[in-house]
Amino acid sequence: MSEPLLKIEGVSKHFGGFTALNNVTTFVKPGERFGLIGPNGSGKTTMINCVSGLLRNEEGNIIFNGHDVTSQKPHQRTAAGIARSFQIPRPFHTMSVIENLMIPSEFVGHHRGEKFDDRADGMEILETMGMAEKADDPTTDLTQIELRKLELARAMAAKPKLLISDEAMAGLTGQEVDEVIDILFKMNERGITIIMIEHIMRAVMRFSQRIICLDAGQLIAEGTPEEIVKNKDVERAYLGSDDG
Amino acid sequence: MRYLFEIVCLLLLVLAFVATQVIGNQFVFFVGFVILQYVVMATAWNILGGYAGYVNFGSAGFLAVGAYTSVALINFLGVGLVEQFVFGGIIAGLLGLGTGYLTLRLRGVYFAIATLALAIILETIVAHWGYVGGAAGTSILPARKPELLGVLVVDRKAGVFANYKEFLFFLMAGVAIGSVWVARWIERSKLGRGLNAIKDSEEAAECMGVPTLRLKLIATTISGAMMGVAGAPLASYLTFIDPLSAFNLEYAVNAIAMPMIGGTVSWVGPVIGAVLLGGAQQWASLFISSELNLLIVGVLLVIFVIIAPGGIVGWFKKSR
Amino acid sequence: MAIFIDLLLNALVVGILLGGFYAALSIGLAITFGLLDVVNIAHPTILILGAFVAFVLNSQVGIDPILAGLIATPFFYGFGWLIYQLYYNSFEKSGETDSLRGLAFFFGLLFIIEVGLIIQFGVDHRLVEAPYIGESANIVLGEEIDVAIPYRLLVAFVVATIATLAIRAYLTKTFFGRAVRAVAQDMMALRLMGVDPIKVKRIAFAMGVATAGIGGALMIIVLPIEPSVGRLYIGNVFAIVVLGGLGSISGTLVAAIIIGVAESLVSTFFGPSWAPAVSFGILLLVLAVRPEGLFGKTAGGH
Amino acid sequence: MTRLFNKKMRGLVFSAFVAAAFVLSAPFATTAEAGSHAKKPIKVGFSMALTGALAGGGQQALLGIELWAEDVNKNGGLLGRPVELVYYDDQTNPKNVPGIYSKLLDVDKVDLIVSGYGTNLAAPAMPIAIEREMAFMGLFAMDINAKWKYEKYFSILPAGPKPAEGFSQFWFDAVKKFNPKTIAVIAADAEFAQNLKKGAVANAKAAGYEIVYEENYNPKTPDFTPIVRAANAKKPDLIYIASYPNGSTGLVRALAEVGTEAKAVGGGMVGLQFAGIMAGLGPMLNGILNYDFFVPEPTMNLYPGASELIARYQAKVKAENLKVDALGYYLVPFSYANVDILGQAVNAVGSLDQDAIAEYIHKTAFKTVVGDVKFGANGEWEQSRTLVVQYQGITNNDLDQFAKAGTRKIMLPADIKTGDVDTFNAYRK
Repeated sequence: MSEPLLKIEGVSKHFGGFTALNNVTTFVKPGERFGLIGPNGSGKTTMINCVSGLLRNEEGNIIFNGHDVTSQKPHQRTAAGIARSFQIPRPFHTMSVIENLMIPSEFVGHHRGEKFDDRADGMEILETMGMAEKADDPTTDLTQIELRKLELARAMAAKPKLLISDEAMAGLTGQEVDEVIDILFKMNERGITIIMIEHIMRAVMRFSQRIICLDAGQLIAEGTPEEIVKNKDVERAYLGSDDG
Repeated sequence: MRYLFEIVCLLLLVLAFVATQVIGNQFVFFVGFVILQYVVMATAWNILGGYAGYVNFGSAGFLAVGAYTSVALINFLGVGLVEQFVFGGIIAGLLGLGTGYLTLRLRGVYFAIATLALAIILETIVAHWGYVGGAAGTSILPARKPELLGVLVVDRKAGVFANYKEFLFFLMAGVAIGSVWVARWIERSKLGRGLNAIKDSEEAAECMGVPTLRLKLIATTISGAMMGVAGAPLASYLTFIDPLSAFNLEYAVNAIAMPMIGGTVSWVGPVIGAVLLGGAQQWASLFISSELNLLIVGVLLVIFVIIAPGGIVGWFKKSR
Repeated sequence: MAIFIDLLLNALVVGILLGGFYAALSIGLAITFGLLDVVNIAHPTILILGAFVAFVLNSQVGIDPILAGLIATPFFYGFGWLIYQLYYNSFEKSGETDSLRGLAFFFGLLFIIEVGLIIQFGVDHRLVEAPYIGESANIVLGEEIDVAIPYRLLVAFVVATIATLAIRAYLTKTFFGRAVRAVAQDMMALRLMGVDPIKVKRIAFAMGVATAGIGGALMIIVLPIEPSVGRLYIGNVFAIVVLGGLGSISGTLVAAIIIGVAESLVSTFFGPSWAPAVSFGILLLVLAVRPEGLFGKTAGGH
Repeated sequence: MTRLFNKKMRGLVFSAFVAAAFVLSAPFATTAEAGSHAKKPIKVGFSMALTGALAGGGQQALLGIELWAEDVNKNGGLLGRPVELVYYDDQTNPKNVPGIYSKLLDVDKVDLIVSGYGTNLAAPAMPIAIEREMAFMGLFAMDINAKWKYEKYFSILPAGPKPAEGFSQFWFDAVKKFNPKTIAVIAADAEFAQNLKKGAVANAKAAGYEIVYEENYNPKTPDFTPIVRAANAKKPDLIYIASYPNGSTGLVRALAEVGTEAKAVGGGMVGLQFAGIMAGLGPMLNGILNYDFFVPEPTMNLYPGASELIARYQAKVKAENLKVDALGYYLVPFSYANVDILGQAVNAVGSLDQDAIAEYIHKTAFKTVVGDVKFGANGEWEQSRTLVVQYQGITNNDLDQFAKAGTRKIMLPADIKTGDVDTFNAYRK
């Protein structure tokens, strides 16, 4: 097997007395579709924030593409190829849809010393999302599903090797969920590695090749969707907690 | 036409110079100086407040730093106006850089309060610095016949300018045009787009590859430097300066009010806001009782933020 | 030595009393700004309005300023109610997140009130008369050590503390109080609880403004007032609320006392002219190491 | 989004400059018809603090000047021409002053100028006066000619040739009888008070007193008890205070609350002369030894016409229910004299020639409502006439008692003294 794209080695994160992540170790292979599940407050988002750099983990290392990025700022990691979407959409609300995409494209391009054709690239991404006609609309006019798509599109505009989709489907209708999943599949087919954080089991199970489950900051299970479904700890974690 | 804006700038500068030569009525230059000073202040504030969304409450502090840098330089070395502009800008710029690091931890109102605190601390320090007059203030006597590169700049007969006010007005016009040019350049550059992203969502911006801290530091430095330059000639203009007038809250308020009224998204907003509000204030304080002068600011502010969220510019934009 | 102890004791006592006074000025802002996130920069000027109400009732009718403040409170409640209504319709309704416009709005309000006062009362300093102004209780603790407690400040301190504790109790013990504290964090949850967040905010904001009635009375008891004095206190009150930590009522009281003691100590031992710088220095330091303030829960942010 | 503006931009910029043009042109429009009077009036121009920190005094001063204009016009005006006052509010903000004076001279074309009230508002007008070579009267401006040395400047401040020292000179004479050794000095962090302090310190050193406490306070200090305590701790025989109204009030209260063993307290406390503050403080004032310029004591009659003037002022304030100082002792006579001297000079010279006017003012001893005034070379008074008064016999907060003799007895100058200095505590209950 090939060298992992992302290695998380014994990462811990504390907030005051509370331990949000406790010595988590795992890895993500290049081109993999990776699922991250766990009940509310299990540390999923904390882990993502540590990977994307919004949070600094006190212990452990994060190795991306062979380089230790633990001490790097988010924008540096983005330039290195880690892009993420936000669970609660955070569009640049004073800009049009396409301008939203041009921000990462311009800055990441600059950082990598390449010159992207920002607008064209952006349009191409919007095409694949079926949002091309919205390109020049202000983001304030978008619907929920469109905002979620924008989150993914903007992340894509950063030309990532690894895309982290943070609950991109929460609160969407079944058919909208399928829409998003299809988009993620498309991206994956282009060789982009994808980490999907989801509550909607149906989605994760259908999408992921490999899944890990966090509970109270601990990694309690790892395996294929089938294995995870059968796993007793996972079951307990979910039944024990308020939602499933 | 690509360089239209630059050409207009140059024309305006020439216009300002011609004005100093043909207009005999000194009053024009006093009013003009004050309004131009506000153009610079509003523009400077807007680079940070309008583009990046960081509200600077301590504008008066930056202006005063520029002013007192000049006072110190005059007392130490007796340097001329041009040097005063330069050094006032540098020192205030450094102060701006310092406040930039505050943005590491402080956002929104926290940042605003911090800048206010900074201004008050500076005022107290200046009030204790006897060398620049301390709390008692100090008189500044402008050089009798200042020369620049061997050219006699100010003299009733032989000078380029007949008197100091014309010289000050012309310099301030240059500074104002310069700072507006800078603001416009930032707005259209990658820097401006990055700052906009920061204003909308700093986390998202950072995660989309925007080096937020560096951009904010650049913005605070430029903004601070501009305010310092705006304050540099204050001592020469007043010929008497004390902390109360240099750190006057009025500057801080107008620096916020003017872009708000003009519109914060574009460089045009602060200019219009400064010209209108500054002009209205000058006019009101001379022709109506000046309680009403304050009232005008108040009412205009309330009305504009309520009915014209985007300021005058935004309002124009809508009514296309 | 005795002299030093004497000075220190008095500085501490006066500082604590002064802190109470500051708390009275800040508590309203702790609600409107701290809990509701409404940047009511006009608060100090509304306090001056309260001070003038107390002045009028005191000089015309001869009512004790504190009583005058109590009488005024309901009217200020109504005033706050109206302000919030206007504020809500203009900004929050349209989902306006940008606090800058709100700030400008209250700046405008500040000037309008100030000018109104100038036109009505002129610009002379105003004072009130009350038996406890200019008198003090002298407690002898020994050779060359006696503590003089100015009633002026004692009254301010007592009233402020009662008000603070009352408001705190109201916010923590009652259902509505909890709703107020929730409103800032999570509007959605409130709606699910079947509470109308807007109604909650309106009432809470009105409460915050209502404190200006009594706060203003205390202000004119402690120092002479003229319309533009309010501006001088913008810095102090915001500093105290931020220092205490947004959303923490008792934090505000503690912060106020810290500032009061600091200023009093500096005045006594280092020279009064440094006092303002010191209190704001403390603020900067605290913000640098702990952006959320001393007792704040939320991290420094919008 | 900048793209959106390119179209609109030029239009906007244009409209902005049109607006500017309007604002600038407004002045000319209003003064256009000024000249169309039968007999062209002589215009006297000045800025005045009608709002802001010094407005309390400024509005008083303005009324004084207006009363003068009434009188002059009743008696046939200057050079047989009526007098017209042109003034603008400087909002107690020096920034406005240069613009105002330039408008007065360039747009309103005034014939004579006097300063506004207060040092930091008079000083910014100096360079313009100098540039236009106008005679310039300064009202209660502390030593602003020190740097300029302008020969046509005249100061209305009865503090003698060296104002800073002269201001407190009599105070230090008055306290000699206590043969003090030590002195504490408390001053406001503001320009006028700082100058008073400088003078006081100089006088104290000259008298050989040890300065045991010297501190400035910030104008927004809410409570002064720590300051008074700190000063008391040094056990000074004297406490000299140079303060502004809010500080004066706070310190008087603090003194009442904390008390002091010092024999003399006060000196340069601005504001204790204002009606509202005197009434507000009432008995707390007893024993304070402070400066003053005019008090309702019988001996003040050697200021011819002053009492009548003040009576007229007080009547006017009552009648028109003006929101200004109800008594007007502090500034009215001096702001009146300020313009009166200029007027006398103009009539004597028989023209508006500024050099002649200045020359005449230099060589003449004027009879005014503030007594005989003679100017020295630097434009300051030849000798100090700053009164030293001691507050006494104040029993309540009734305003009228301050309009009668007896509450502020004059200790010095000797020729008009109406009482003898006693210790601070001697007058406290």
